Amino acid sequence: MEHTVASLAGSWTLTSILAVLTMAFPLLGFIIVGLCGKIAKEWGPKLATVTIFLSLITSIVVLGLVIANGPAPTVSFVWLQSGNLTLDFGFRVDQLCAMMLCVVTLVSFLVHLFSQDYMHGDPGIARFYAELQLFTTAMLGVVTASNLLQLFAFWELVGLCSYLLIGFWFHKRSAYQAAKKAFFVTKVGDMGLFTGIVMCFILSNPHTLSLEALPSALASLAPALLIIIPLLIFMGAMGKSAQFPLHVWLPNAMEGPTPVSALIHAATMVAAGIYLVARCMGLFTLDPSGTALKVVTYVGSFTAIFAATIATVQDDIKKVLAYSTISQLGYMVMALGFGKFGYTAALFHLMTHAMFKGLLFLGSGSVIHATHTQNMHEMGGLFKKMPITAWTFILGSLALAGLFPFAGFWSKDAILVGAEATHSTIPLILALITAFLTPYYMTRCVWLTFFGKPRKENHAHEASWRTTLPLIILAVLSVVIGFVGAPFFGELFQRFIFFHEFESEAVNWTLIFGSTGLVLAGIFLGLAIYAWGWFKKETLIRILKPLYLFFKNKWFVDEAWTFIAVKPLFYLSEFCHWFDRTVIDGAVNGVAWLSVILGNIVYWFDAGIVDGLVNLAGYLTVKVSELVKWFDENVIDGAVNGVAALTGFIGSKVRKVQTGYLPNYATIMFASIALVLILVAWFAVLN
Amino acid sequence: MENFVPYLIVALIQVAISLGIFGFVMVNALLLTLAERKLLGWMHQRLGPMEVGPWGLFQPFADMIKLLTKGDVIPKAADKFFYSYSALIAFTPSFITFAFIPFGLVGGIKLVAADTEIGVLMISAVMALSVIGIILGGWSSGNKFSLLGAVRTAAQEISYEIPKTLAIIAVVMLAGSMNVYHISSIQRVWFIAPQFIGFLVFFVSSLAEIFRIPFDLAEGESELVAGYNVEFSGIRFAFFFFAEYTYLFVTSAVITALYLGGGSGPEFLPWGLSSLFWFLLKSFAMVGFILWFSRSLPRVRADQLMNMAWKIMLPLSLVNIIWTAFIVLNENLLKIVVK
Amino acid sequence: MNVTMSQALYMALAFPALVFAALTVTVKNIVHAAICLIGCLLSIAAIYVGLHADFIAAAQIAIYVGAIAILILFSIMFTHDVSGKQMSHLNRQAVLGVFVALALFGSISFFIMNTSESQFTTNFQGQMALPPKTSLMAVGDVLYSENASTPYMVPVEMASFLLLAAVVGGIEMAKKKEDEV
Amino acid sequence: MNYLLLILGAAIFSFGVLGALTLRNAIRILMCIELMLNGANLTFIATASQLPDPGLAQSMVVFAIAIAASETIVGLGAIVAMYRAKGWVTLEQFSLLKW
Repeated sequence: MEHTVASLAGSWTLTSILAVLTMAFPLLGFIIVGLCGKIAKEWGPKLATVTIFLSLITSIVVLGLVIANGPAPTVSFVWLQSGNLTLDFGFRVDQLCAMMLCVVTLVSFLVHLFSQDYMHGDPGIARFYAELQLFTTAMLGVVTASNLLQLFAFWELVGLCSYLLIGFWFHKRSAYQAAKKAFFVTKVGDMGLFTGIVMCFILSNPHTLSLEALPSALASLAPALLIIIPLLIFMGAMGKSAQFPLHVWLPNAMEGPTPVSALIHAATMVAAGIYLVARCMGLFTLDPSGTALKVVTYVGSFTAIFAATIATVQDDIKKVLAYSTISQLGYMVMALGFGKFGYTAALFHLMTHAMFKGLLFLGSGSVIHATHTQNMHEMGGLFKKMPITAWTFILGSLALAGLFPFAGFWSKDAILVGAEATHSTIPLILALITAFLTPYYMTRCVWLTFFGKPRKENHAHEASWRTTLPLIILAVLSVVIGFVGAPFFGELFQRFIFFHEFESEAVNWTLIFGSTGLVLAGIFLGLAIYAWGWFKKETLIRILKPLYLFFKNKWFVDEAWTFIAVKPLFYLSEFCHWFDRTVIDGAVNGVAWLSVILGNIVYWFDAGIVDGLVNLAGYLTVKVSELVKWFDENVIDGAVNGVAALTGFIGSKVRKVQTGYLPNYATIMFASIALVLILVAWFAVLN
Repeated sequence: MENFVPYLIVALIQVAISLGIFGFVMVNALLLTLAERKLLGWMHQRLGPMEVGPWGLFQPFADMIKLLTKGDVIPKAADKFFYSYSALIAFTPSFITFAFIPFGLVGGIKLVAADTEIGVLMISAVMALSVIGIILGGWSSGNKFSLLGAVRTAAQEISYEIPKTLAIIAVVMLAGSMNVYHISSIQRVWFIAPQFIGFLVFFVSSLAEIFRIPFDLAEGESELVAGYNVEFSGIRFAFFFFAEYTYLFVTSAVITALYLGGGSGPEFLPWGLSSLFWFLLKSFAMVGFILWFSRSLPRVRADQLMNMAWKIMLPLSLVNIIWTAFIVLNENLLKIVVK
Repeated sequence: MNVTMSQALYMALAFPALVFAALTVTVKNIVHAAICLIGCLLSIAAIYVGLHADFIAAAQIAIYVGAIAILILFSIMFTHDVSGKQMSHLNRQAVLGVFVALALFGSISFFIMNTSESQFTTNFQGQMALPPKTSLMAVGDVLYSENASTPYMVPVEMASFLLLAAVVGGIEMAKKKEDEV
Repeated sequence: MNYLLLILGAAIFSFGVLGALTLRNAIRILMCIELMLNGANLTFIATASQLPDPGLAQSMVVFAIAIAASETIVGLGAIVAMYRAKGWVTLEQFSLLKW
């Protein structure tokens, strides 16, 4: 059924129009607020919030329409045409897109609302809102893009906004360095992505970049290429979704304002990588051997456990959340690696994660705003002072920990089921360990932040409704949104988003109880250490010192980067320096030393024996050389000087050619042309 | 000679029409001077010229006689040849532009002297020629103030040519043709509505190109005495004057054709004479509007003039082109705007 | 060789074009030279009209005469004193230049005269009687066609970039620098 | 008639060359370059009028006009800069690349 609107031509359906409107509102906001700059300080934030609210409404309508009518037909117009190169600019609104539209606009709206207070009084508030709006536009553009190049364009725009927002306080050295780092590191991935896109375009038959047509256009390629192309595309996803080893930018990105962290580094931008892989899933499954997907799984599962271990020892509340984000993204990527078994689960986890991670970041923002510190050891005892923040934060933590029946439980369970279904033993084990670590570090984080005695003087108190309302909304969603995908409630989400065909999942009681047990164990461990003090923290650190240091130093990844990329250059130059100093200089010095000794020997030989002979010879030579001198002075010098003088003479005449006077040059040019023409006329035409 | 007689007849008819238009131009320019002075008078709560003829109606003819009978002075430092003919060079293009103006459709005959495919382009090209006469006039007078006026003129003309042409391009995009008659007759909705930004740009740029008051820097009395025509008197001055007032009408007519639907309006006269009527009515209304508009504003400074051209008019016209592209690409919207 | 009406017309237009071109080069006063250049350009525009290249003619008037020539006049006013008195307008290799130009003209004319007439007059009759489409349409079809055999879309874009770069470069060069007065 | 127009083109071109080679003033040389371009354009159009589809040749002239416009802008910009620097626009003063 199509809702064709009479006044617009072509295959535009109401769904597509609303999707475009969803993008248009924040774009409009960006243009207005961005252009008005400083004069928009007062009304700019409000305007931006209103536009994003409109966008939220349209996106919800889009979701409703897609649920009711299925995906809208892709609408496109010719974007660029030259020769046989044709690129379309289109909007593809299907279930995945509709879901992402809702998630992005919802989190973005709440962040806009939250920032009203958080950023209040900042001199760059209008710029902040303009950038948020541009970011939202770009993210919506990524989501609605119908071909890879269009997606890439918005993808880069997202990267740019991330750069701008991380470096929002650019007068802080750490902030702009973090921004640069994020930009460069993601660019490493983007290079791969772009190479992949170019390869797709060149190798596809017929040439296309359309996401719908690509899998069939690439199907007949050589198997090796079918592994390489998805992996190149996955590189882009690794950069944006912060997968090991390109995750290094995300913890540093916490230098940006906290609402930005909530929007970009928890809910939306990092999800772009997941979205990209999900969108290109058709390409990943082309490879018959499944190698590409295996790589994806292993990268994801390793990232998940890797980041979780680091999160257990962080002191900065935002860093804990950052590493937890990387870990959860690893979860999603791992699930994507299961192909059609994990596709739905990954996107389900993406949605639930957006809710509770957005909540946690906003909650931490509220705490940071109140206490003016980010170090958890300087907080504590905030539960009484900030009850709403504390309660919502705890709910979010439980959702992240994956405790039944919160949202995280259902999506995590779906991923574990996928792992089990594909018999991926190692990823399953890693995922289960992560499932144990997650509740542990979240318990630690919550306890240190909200309970115990205040460890530092502060006057924390709850902020206005603009701060708490987003928290409450997200907390409610974190609790209930999992039910849309719960196997006991009809698997609505699974029926809505799936790859190829919908398959109902069998309820795996072992996994459900097992993971719940692990979560409870993790919470218990956290409480045992931090709340009840059963184990002394210092004792534990002493016992597990190597492991602690290993985690504390983030598995030495930054150092590894330094070691792989920076140090070798440094060492190479060091080595060259040493080689120069030792070997070459040594050789030279040695030669000199030898020469001195030899010289001494030779001197004795020379002074004693040779001189006698020489003196004799010298007498003869003097006589001969007198003759030669005459010859030299008169004949040879004469010749040499004569040549030099001749050259100088010719040069002094010839250099006049170089007059530097343009008409001279032009004359020679035209005279030559005329000459050539005359010669051609003479030889070719007349004869 | 092949088919000589028909050529001759056509040529004679063309000469006759040309002479008719010439007469129209002259009388029109004369009447416009009177109209301007009267209008200005009313705006100042004065009566305007009242002495010559009933209600001052013959004032312009008296002025003309005065100008024609004045002594013909050629300054000593002047370049004689160009001093003599610069006024004509300035005036001739204004007269040529009449060839491209679609006065209407009377008895099935298009009242366009040169009904060419590129009429709009030709109008703007020919109008640009006038400035050569003005520059020459300024230069050949051998007077510093004249030269300064001429240089200012050149800068102004080149600068405002660009936004004006871009505004015209938007109209051409919408109409799908450069034929002026086609453009004026294709408008279902007067283009002033879908092209409002373009109209503003065109209007302001045209005012600048014909040196109406907010932009009459070329003859800024306060700083340049009287600009490029300070040394001119008698009939030469009259021709510069004529050129200026003819352009006033030409600009109004072009605006009418491009933006105000040309001769469209209720039919109430036989043989389609009403289209001529409406065209002239709209044009003179536009003339009145320009006089009113320009007489209400003070003169801008030279730097303001340039800033306006490059920083306001040019971006605006580009925005207008984007907006027009949006209309043109959307068939249903396009159907609302054009027939 | 009998002269037809159109040939007479072309001769009538070619004559001023030639004379103005000659005057542009030979006249002493630079402003007069510029005016002669304008005359030459206008005559050529008229010839274009005769050759059914209306659009090119209009572009010639609008761009060459309306913009370039005025720009030249403008710079003349910028770089000369009002009196226009100059020393000799010829440079020291003028005689040589005359010979080179003559040789060039002679050789080009030789080639033109030597090319067989049939190479010029393909479709001549049908062409002149009924041009297939207007000049505007013909140019537009070539420049903006979606036909892959004439991919001139990118060159058009490049020309526009060239113009943009030229404008920026011109402004940058002619701008008064901060330290100059 | 074709010979006439082609030779006219050649003549205008050659007058341009003549001027470019013999004149001193940079602006006049620029004017002569315009003449040369016009001679070439005229040749294009005259030849195009004999072709069944004149569009291609006329498009080339459009490009030529665009290039002429940019060349004039840059050239005159350079000349004005020269004038600012030295107070002269005759080319003898600007033989900086001399031996």
